[in-house]
Amino acid sequence: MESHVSEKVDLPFKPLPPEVLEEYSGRLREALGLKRVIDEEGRVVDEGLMPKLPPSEMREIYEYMVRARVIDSWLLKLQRMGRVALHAPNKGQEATAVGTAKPMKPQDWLFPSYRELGAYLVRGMSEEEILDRALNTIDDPLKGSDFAIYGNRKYNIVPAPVPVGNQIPLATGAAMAAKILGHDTVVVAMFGDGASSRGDFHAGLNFAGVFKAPVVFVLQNNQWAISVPVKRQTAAPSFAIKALAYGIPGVRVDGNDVLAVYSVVSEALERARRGEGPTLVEAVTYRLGPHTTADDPGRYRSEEEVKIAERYEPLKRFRKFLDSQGILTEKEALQMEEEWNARVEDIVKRVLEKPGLPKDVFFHNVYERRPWHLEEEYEEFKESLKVAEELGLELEE
Amino acid sequence: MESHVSEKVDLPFKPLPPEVLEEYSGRLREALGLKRVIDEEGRVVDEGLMPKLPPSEMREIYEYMVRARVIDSWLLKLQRMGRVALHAPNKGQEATAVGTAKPMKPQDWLFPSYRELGAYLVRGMSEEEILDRALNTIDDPLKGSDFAIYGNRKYNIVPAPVPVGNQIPLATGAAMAAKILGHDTVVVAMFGDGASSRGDFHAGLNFAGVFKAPVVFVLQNNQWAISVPVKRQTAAPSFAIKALAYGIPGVRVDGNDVLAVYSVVSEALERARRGEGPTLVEAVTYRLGPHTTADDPGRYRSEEEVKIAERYEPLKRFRKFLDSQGILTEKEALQMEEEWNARVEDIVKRVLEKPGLPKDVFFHNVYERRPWHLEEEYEEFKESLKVAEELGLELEE
Amino acid sequence: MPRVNMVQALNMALREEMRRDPRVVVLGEDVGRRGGVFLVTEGLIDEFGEERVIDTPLTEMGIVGVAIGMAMYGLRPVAEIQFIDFIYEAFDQIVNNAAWMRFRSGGMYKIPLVIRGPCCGGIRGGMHHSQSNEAYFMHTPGLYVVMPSRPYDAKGLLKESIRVDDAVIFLEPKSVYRTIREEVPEDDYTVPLGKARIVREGDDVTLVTWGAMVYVAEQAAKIAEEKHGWSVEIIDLRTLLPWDRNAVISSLEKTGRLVIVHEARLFAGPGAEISAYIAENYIDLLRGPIKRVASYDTPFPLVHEKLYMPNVARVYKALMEVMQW
Amino acid sequence: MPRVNMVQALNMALREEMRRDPRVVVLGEDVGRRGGVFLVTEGLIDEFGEERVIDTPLTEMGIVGVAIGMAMYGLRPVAEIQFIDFIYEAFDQIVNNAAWMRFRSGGMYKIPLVIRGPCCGGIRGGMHHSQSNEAYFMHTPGLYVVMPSRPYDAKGLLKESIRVDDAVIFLEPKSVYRTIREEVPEDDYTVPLGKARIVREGDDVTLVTWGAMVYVAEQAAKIAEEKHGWSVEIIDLRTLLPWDRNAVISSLEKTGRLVIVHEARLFAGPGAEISAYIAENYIDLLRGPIKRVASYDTPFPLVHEKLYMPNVARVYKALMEVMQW
Ligand SMILES: Cc1ncc(C[n+]2csc(CCOP(=O)(O)OP(=O)(O)O)c2C)c(N)n1
Ligand SMILES: Cc1ncc(C[n+]2csc(CCOP(=O)(O)OP(=O)(O)O)c2C)c(N)n1
Ligand SMILES: [Mg+2]
Ligand SMILES: [Mg+2]
Repeated sequence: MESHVSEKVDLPFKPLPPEVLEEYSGRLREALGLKRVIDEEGRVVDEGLMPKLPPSEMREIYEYMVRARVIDSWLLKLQRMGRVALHAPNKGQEATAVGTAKPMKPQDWLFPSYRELGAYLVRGMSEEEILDRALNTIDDPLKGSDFAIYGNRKYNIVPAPVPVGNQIPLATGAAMAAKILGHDTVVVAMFGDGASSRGDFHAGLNFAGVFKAPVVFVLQNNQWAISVPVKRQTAAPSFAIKALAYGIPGVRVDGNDVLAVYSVVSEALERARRGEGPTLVEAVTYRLGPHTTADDPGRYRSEEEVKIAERYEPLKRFRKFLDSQGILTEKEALQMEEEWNARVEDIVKRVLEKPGLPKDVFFHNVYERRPWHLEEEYEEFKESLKVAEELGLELEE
Repeated sequence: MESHVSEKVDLPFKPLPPEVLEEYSGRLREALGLKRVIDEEGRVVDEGLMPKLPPSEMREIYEYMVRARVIDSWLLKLQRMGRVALHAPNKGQEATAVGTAKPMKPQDWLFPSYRELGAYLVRGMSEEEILDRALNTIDDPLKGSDFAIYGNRKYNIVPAPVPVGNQIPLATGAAMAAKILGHDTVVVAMFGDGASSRGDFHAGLNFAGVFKAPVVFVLQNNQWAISVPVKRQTAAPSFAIKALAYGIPGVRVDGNDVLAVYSVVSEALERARRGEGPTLVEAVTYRLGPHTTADDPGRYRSEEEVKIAERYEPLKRFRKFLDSQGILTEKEALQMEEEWNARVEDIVKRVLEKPGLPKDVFFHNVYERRPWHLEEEYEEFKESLKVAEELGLELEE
Repeated sequence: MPRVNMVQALNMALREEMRRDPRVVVLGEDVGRRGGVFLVTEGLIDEFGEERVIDTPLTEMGIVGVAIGMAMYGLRPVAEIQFIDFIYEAFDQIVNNAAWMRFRSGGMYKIPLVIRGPCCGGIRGGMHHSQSNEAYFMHTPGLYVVMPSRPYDAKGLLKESIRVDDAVIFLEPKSVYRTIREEVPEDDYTVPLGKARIVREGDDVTLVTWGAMVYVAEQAAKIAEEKHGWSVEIIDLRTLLPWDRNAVISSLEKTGRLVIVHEARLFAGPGAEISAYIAENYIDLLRGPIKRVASYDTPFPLVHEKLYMPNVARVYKALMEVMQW
Repeated sequence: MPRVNMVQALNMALREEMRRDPRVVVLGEDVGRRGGVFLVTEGLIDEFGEERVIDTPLTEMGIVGVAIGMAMYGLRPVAEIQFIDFIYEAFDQIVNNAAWMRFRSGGMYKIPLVIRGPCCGGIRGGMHHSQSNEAYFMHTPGLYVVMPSRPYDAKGLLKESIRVDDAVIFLEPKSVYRTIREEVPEDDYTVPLGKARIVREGDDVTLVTWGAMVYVAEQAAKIAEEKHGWSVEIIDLRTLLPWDRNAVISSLEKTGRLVIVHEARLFAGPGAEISAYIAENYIDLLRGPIKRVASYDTPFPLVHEKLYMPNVARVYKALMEVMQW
């Protein structure tokens, strides 16, 4: 039997050795600092953290952010037209979504939340697929299951749970599985500041620490959980500091600085890939839009606040940087946005024409094989459609 | 509308101010250190932390520890005799239980776990009541509900939940209520290292931090959660460090040093009473006995380990101190233990004679008023007893 | 008497109870400044302040756990679950502490707690904004389970729920929140738990239902009446645990036929208990077998929800079937 | 063929499946060195190592959540809940992820997961070491719910549960763990989910039950036979979701009388579905009303548990009642 006497019994009745204090002092600084590559004017403030990317990739990153912004605004429009059940806008958080997904490898897995359009695009999901999903066309890959979520096994994107945060232990479990199977896979979980309060966050991060799972947790601190401000979510001075509770590093990064997010997440991915375990990344950002299309932020936050936050808006900021570096002029950037807008408009038109999902779609994908009682219910269902027809009842509005 | 623009929107895009780093560096040191008043030989190592108690109270504290030890061993015996369903021995953890409960005021509330005999005694519960409970006599205050738990409203001791840790948010809620009602009440929650992994720990400490609830969390790190050692419970270097995740102080104390526990808990109680909010106390201790009477620790830990741990055994250690201070000689201490043993033996005899709980006891205390279906079941129950009698069936063994 | 919708009626109930009893507090996600996502708690924070209208961190386990502690200590908390679909994180707290603390403590501690939140479908809410999960709570002794179908009952039942000394799961069919308006007294009245309401008298079939299904039942009954002249008695149970056996039996004495309609799923659902209980104990009253109409045993789908839940065609079909006897 | 008890049979099942399929892993509290508190996983860590026999931190939400992630990624985890009474912290994970991930993802992800643990009373376990909570899971589509009553079935059902591509709640009546011994093949066999077992044939009454109640039923049947000459057919359902309707119907075709016995509580309990379903759809087969015998609708008490659970007297009484018809 492995005895853990010397490290475990003797030790606890002493203060922890000075190396531990030192290591954790370093971690504390990372958890309370703020990593940035460029400031809000797009000026480089930390050369050391600058990701080594060719101009073409910088441009590409910007393009993903634009595409995220464009499809976001189309989803908003379609929701107002009554065609989309609900949309959770990601305006203002594009840098975190794109900066997180960009350094991931194709075999890596993403467990997103419901506000990550930029990340889906980076991993290969097209605007058409997003629209098929949002409009629940015949091609909806999730077959009309729930709103505001996106995912596809093809891209290793697991559709988000609407219950906030319960994907977090799943991400840890997937990472543990990858490790057990010896795969070169890192798992990324994305979620909000509100999610940090859930039991799932606690379990997911704790297991990840104990089992050194190859997983990166990206907490998007967008300052609000619907109407609840971060100070009501936690009394801790940052979210990154929560990492210390799980024996893992926590890094606080400017989530509106796509280059900083890219850098910090890259490093965390590499650590995980090297077998050094998980990291919690707190990306400090701001939700510029409403929580969802069902929300009315005027009830709980001032326009003044939003105006201040707009100073840190990630697209403009990155655009200034790209312009100053001669990678992309403001004019080219504008043109790029217009082009994508036009392209997406076409796609929207096309997708709006598609038929919807069949009436019996929800009888599928409950089990691998339907048990008899569900089979019976399916028969009753089909008869009830006939009754409705006989009665001339319009069952759906 | 209260705008939190300046502190909330402007700030997050900057590193946290240096005062925060400084404050948290101090907290980190407390969370990774180890507070002690006496060493394992009973020698004073930190005069500053020595509680200012008259010799009579020191003696009294020792007496509580002895009583805890004595009733613990009787419960073990009674379990082996088949009279007690299950017992979770507290041998080795008496200093934490007594040191925690002693500085509490009568109006304070205790939410214990299932291993806190010393704390019950300090708060006024008698050996007789403990035995009534354990033997489920007619006087069992908890009416035969569950095993291994003790509590009584009289002493503001809430009976523990057998599901580990789910009392923690209750403690926070009671503390919040006391604060709302303006009462001078502090709430204490006691639980183990294993409990720290539960969602309830996370929720309870987080709410306490956010609402500055007057609550003290005493985590008894006894190195094991049944067979799971602390290194499998968390990758963090201590449990006290978890406090930082909730913006509250965390203090690591030698849980086998009753004076240190007393001091640290006193201070935490005072902080809470002054309105300064919660504290997490990690009391480093060791479970010398089996997890419960149903456990077989030989399967997962070595005798060698237990032997080493015995060096830190809290009664002997405190006895040495008391002897060295001329408060209580070793001989007097021994005599005290014998006296209590004899006293408890008498009580045991008496309690063993008492009748058990009535057969229908479980039909009570489900609701304030039984709903009709339960009333119907109650009638059926009474009839079934008659049927059993007619059949000559002995339903209980 | 003002004509109000259910949201307003619930708001009245909370406000009145908070005025009447300083121990009543409200807590949950977004219940403060936001007034709840459906505005049930609108304005309460202005009248009662942050100490009694408490915006919480995002954890149902925490909300319910903390509320239980408050209730033990002496407050009478009303905990909002933003959508009842999110209650499962709190399941351990509900079962082991809210429902069973009285028992565990030998009757020393009671838990006067209301856990309330919007339930049920009909607003295109998808898997997690549509559920009717009352069956899980009905199987948990120590709880009351309540679901009003109209503003008057909502106010009276919520006030009563706040006053009883046991934990109440209070489910509000959100599709009714703003669609039904009726006169609701501004005075202090309560509706007792465990008492059904006869929505519509009839002699041929008894239709037992609750929540938003009351309205579907009414439509189906109207068609049945128009088409066949059958008169359907509709009973709105209002409380599921305990349910009003007497109301159902009295009705069956007239009709001898029973249809149970609920939005919860069929299998091991709430109707199973009612159906089993009646058939086991009152078979003599029945001319033929009971019929349940329920949502199908699949997760709640975003698309085609009106086909998934009991609809007029399905209820009508069930009425046809029992009228064969 | 070795004569083994249920703990050994379960251990055989795990060992065989882990040998057969490297994707099978075991995780939970104390499943490693300790071998589980009932020794169901004894010795597995020696054969398969710490990577496949994983002692976890103390959180059921974590154990189940992590196991779901593992299952999605490609493992076939068996998660142990130390006592099934502690499963409620994981309820959100079970409902929203284990049961509904397949649906949520349009069929793209499956969850081949077994959540197993000791259930039920009879060992003086009190409120939290005694529960039979299958009803909560039966009302949750996407799950299978299984409860063996004897070693042979335990092994075969567990092996089958590990192989199916949906999540299975596998409940082990702990009072049977060491009391029943029988011959269990060392070969690879499985028992299909959804198929009942005829424990004892009979013509007068059908008694449907499962888990440890099979033995109480057998005793009561014996008394009924001795005293009155009635022959009782006992059906052990073995799987509760889905339950074996055909076995029950075939039996009722002979007997026309049905008693359902379960350890779970009565109200909205597992028997309600079976009783309601049969009375609603097969009334013609019944000579008289169905009778359910169940634990009472209170928390599980430490004292007098044998009076609280269905016992021989109560089952016998029920048989007497249905034989009146
Ligand atoms: C378990 C659960 N409780 C409540 C909700 C309702 N709800 C949806 S989003 C949300 C706030 C989430 O905040 P955060 O985690 O910060 O993410 P954000 O929306 O800001 O991106 C709430 C309370 C939910 N979806 N799930
Ligand atoms: C929720 C829950 N899961 C599992 C158990 C079984 N169990 C009882 S005690 C225990 C270990 C508790 O460890 P810890 O919190 O360190 O307290 P200790 O027993 O060491 O005092 C476990 C796993 C339980 N009681 N509750
Ligand atoms: Mg947020
Ligand atoms: Mg411990």
